[in-house]
Amino acid sequence: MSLSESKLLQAYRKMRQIRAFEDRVHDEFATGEIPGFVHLYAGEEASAVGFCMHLNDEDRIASTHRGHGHCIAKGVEINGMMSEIYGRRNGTCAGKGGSMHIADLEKGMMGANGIVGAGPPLICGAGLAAKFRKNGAVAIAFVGDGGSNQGTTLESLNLATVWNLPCIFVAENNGYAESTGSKWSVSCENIADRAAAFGMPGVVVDGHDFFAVYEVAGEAIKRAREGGGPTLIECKLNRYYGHFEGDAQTYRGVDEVKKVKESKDCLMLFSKRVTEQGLLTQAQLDAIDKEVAAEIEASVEHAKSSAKPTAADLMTDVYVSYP
Amino acid sequence: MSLSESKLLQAYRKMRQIRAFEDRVHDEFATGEIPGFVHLYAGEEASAVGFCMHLNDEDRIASTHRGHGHCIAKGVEINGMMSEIYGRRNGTCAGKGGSMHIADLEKGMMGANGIVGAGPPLICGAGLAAKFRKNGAVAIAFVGDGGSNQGTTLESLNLATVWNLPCIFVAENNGYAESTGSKWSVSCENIADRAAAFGMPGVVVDGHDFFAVYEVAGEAIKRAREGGGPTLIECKLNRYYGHFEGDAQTYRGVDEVKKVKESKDCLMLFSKRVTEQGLLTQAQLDAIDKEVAAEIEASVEHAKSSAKPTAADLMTDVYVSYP
Amino acid sequence: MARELTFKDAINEALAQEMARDETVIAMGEDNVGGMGAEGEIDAWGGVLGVTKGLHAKVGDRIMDTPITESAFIGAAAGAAACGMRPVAELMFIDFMGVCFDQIFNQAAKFKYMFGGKAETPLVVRTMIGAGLRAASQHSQCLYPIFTHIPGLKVVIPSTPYDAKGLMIQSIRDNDPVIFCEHKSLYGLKGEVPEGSYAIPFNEANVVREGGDVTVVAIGMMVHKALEAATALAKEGIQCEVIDPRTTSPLDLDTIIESVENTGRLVVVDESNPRCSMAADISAQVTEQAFSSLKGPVRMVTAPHCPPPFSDVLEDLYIPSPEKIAEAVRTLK
Amino acid sequence: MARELTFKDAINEALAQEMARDETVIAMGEDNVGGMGAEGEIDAWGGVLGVTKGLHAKVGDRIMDTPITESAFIGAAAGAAACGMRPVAELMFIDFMGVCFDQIFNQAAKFKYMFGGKAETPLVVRTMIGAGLRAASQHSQCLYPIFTHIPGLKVVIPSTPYDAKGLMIQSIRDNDPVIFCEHKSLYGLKGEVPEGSYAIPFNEANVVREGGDVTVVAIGMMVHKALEAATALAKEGIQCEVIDPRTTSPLDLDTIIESVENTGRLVVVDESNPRCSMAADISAQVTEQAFSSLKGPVRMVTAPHCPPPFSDVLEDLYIPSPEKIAEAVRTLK
Ligand SMILES: Cc1ncc(C[n+]2csc(CCOP(=O)(O)OP(=O)(O)O)c2C)c(N)n1
Ligand SMILES: Cc1ncc(C[n+]2csc(CCOP(=O)(O)OP(=O)(O)O)c2C)c(N)n1
Ligand SMILES: [Mg+2]
Ligand SMILES: [Mg+2]
Repeated sequence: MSLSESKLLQAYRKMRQIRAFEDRVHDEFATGEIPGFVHLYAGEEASAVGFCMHLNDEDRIASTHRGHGHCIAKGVEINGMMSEIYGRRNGTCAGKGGSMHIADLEKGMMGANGIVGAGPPLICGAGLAAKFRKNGAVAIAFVGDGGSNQGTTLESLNLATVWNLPCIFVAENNGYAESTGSKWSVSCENIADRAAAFGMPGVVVDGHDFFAVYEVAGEAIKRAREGGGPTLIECKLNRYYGHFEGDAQTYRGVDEVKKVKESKDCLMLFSKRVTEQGLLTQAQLDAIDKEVAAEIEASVEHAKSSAKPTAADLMTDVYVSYP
Repeated sequence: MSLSESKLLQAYRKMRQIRAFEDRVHDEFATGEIPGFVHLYAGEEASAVGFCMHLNDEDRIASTHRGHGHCIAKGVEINGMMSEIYGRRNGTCAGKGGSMHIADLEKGMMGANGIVGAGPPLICGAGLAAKFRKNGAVAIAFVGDGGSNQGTTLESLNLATVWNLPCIFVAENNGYAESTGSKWSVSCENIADRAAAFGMPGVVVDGHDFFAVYEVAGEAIKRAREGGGPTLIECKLNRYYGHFEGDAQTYRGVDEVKKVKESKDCLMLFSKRVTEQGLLTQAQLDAIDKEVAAEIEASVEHAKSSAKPTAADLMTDVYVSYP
Repeated sequence: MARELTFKDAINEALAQEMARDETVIAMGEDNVGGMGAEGEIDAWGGVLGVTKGLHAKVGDRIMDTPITESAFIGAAAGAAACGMRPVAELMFIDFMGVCFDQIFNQAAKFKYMFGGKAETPLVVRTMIGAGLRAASQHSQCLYPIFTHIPGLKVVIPSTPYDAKGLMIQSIRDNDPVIFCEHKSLYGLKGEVPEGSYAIPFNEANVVREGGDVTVVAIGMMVHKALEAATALAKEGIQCEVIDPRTTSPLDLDTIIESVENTGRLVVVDESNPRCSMAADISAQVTEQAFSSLKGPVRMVTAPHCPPPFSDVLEDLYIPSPEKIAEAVRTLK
Repeated sequence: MARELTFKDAINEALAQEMARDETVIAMGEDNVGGMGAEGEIDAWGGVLGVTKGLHAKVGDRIMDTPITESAFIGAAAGAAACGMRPVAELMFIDFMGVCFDQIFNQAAKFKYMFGGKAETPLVVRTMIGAGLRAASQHSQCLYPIFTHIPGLKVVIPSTPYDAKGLMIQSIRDNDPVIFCEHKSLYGLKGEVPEGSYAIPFNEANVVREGGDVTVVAIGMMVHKALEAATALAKEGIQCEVIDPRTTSPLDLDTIIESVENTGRLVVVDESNPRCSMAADISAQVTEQAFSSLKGPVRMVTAPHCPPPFSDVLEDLYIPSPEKIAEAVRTLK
């Protein structure tokens, strides 16, 4: 699939936004000002962006506890996200959700999720709604390697085929569920191999390679839009930070992350390819980097200077209506 | 695998006991004296017996709502079972469990179960206990085709491989989950095909053929005992009665059951083979039929004449100890 | 004469009418149609006890069968609800909530709050509750206290065909997730049900019998047991005011307290197990808010602290009886 | 000076001692060891917040990691318990019960009853409860009222390191399934803990502060908030008797009622959401059994009827505070 210059710029910008956002949240967390459990997506950007570049606001995605990247890729506002992570009233979720629950239904983002494996059933529902509404929309559930074992995920694969839903299940295999290696917890060679057990195509793709992801994603999404049913896609990739902020990662090999960063960082691979092939110039990329850096800086300042919720907010939005 | 004459007689007796038990419960249910939901196993006997013939009391099985056959095959007392189904105090479960919960831990029978897919996790635990206790025992979970889709079942397949448990998962595919065809609800060709997704061997076997089941079961059980890990086995078979007593079965094809009974009834196939091969005589089989008929008749009389629980029983056995 | 329908048919009619009225209403559950992938009749079952029978002929593919994967399809219903549909998903027996509760209580129930208000999840979960069918420990529980405990959920428990229809219509139109509890022993109960469409608002308790001596709050099937007890007690000169809350979340405490202010005495009848039950909930709320009106202890009549037994003798003892209710009332007079 | 341990280390020590004492005790949970299938350290985590840290070195493979499949491994623990082991399975956060509740409440809890007495299921489910860590709606709930509701389960909620160790030892030795609730905000709390092994019997409430004016029953983390409130109130001349039930099932109602007979006033403090809560449960039981001792309404101080919010401001308002407890007490005097 060939991408226009503007699409390439967009892809790079999104990946850079995610990286810069996560790097910054990492630093900010260290200052002690960001509360709660925070899971960063740095290193996995090509997956979220490779899929979401194909989507519009009618298309739905469901994410995991590691949701920032999917949110940004799906078009959720960065200022709102940063405010949310800081627990401010002008956050995407009014400060009630925090990092693990950022959602923006208008953008088709059905939520990060604190429950491993909770997204796939919801995405079956989004796919079902699309089918009934005949709007040609698709729905994508992102799960981790750990989440790929959860019964809810496996059930959803079956249901998606039985109901022939326009759904795509993306297993982001970053090698670990917390400190547990996927080689140990996943009982077959590739997660994608499970597709056959549920009557759908399964594809393994290098999740560091935006172009590879973009292509595989495009095919699956096209088939789903055309009524061809679900696909299971496994992105093999790496996370750069700990499971959550505060994780010392002593379970990982020495230099494991360093080596990945040096050899197959998704931004690096992307830059190399687009500049070598003359699709974009280094100057264009540098300009984006600069803009994004300023944008993230501004979002942090915006968040820090924003007001927190007040007592009056505690009991609102529990129900649409309740006496 | 060749079976001694006494083993052959035992196999036939068990299958006949199950058939006679179920046929009789069917008739008795019609009189209105048996309460609750009753699911009969008639037609599927070769599966329960084919597996359980390899087991001893230390080996564990977990069953489903359709549990009578597994109970009898695993050695649960017929009088106790019949009393239980009638809700009598001398029933296997003192009248508190009924048809859907017959269990006898001393015989290694961990219970019929009212929850579809509840058995496989329990059987992982039985397998785990066997591993720790190093007693060479195996543990077998029976599930239906419907139950094979449940997340709990699928998770258990993964766990059994990850922990390398001496477990066998038997999917008894009788074509239906209630009124829903397995061709529709199971998203792949054979349930056994799912084994690959969980790193274990998968085998399809004709569940009407005792000898085929016995052989496949023996191999899997042997491997499990030797530390070789779990297996998923699919028995293709048929149920003769409705999903539960009272089901008019209008979803089934005309003569569907009749044809199966005429062409591949497990007792018929067994009798034919053993007599044709001169392993047993028809007289031997007839004698068993007669004995079993008397045994079942006696069990019904015994049940009907037995006392029901009393008020004093209501609050016993909720806990081992509770103030 | 006014038209009568069974409780079961009243629910069926509510579903049919709402599905005809609103294209976004869809229904799903195991064998809700029946016969998928089989050679015989389609719509062979219409639900395990026939509640959705015949709907497929009326609404076509908007009523769907599902594999036995409650997390997947109830989660799908929650997801579809968040995407503009109005799904009615059947959890065949409430006892099965243990395999899918997450999608109900952490997902559907919390979307609106977690997402800062920017979600509506008009999901209805229809489910069978209660004992009486000799269905034993895993098919006879009430469990609605668990759902009532969860902020974000609404819990509806009708006791008559009339209420069943009107409350189901309201449940479907409501914009929050609703757990609609159908007591299986009530399915055959007949009662007057208007043919037209009508919605019964939540949070409106029904005073089913007036009386000035003792207030008896009873839920679901227990309303009928309480009425039986009230009839017996009336002969002894004790007048019970029997109140059916109809929804436990929200709970119309005002109506209950108003009655207690008049009678000074309260008995709560709840088929649940006793601990952290609806009986306890109502007792505690009334005690906190209307203590000075109480002339004596609030009595709770519930199932005992044991699983529902199979044996008919034991199950009859397990279910609160008119006799036990009457006994509790008498201790207050 | 007596030895002090943190709450977390007290639990760790209880596990280590029981696993050393009894070979049939096994432990399992996600990352309970940590580092399976990874290149780095084994025992890298020892549980997500380090409660099981170091146990692997002591007990080897009797502490096991699991895939993220709570139904499978908690069910396996239940199954192993029914086969003679004494498993301690970790449900990392109690909020995750929605994906595995069936194995706990329909299986482990009901085996003994359904099977006519012929089963013992000595299972312990360790799980984190409570708010305070800004962990938002799906990682901050209490939910123990749900477990307390279920016949067949025992529910333990320690409030001090001393109790945590003694109650964990009892939980492991107990022959019924036990839900052991660890409030995550207590993990760092230090207190005196004897080095030797000791078991604290269930059903023995702890009178943590004596006082004659008002009885305050508080659970888990709330014990500390209640004590703070009591200290403040003492300065106003109001003497609170603070009672920690330690187990909610069984519940030592006798100790509570004895105190209420003396004070005539009761406040129940429960971090759960209010409906069908432990606060309601205790209030209702006391009202039923000791009505004549009550001089005023039983006050309940609970979290409000909303999910736990993320925002620090809101979460602080969500959790019952010493101020709110004191306020409730004052309304009674
Ligand atoms: C049902 C459930 N079980 C356990 C957890 C705790 N938990 C949160 S993230 C996580 C690991 C998830 O691993 P994976 O799916 O591979 O995603 P990753 O963190 O690698 O992105 C675990 C165990 C949870 N949130 N929900
Ligand atoms: C969790 C759960 N969901 C649904 C049911 C209701 N139910 C009982 S048996 C059954 C069908 C099971 O089909 P299958 O697994 O194929 O077993 P079979 O009845 O054919 O032996 C269903 C849906 C249940 N008991 N538990
Ligand atoms: Mg991972
Ligand atoms: Mg079947």
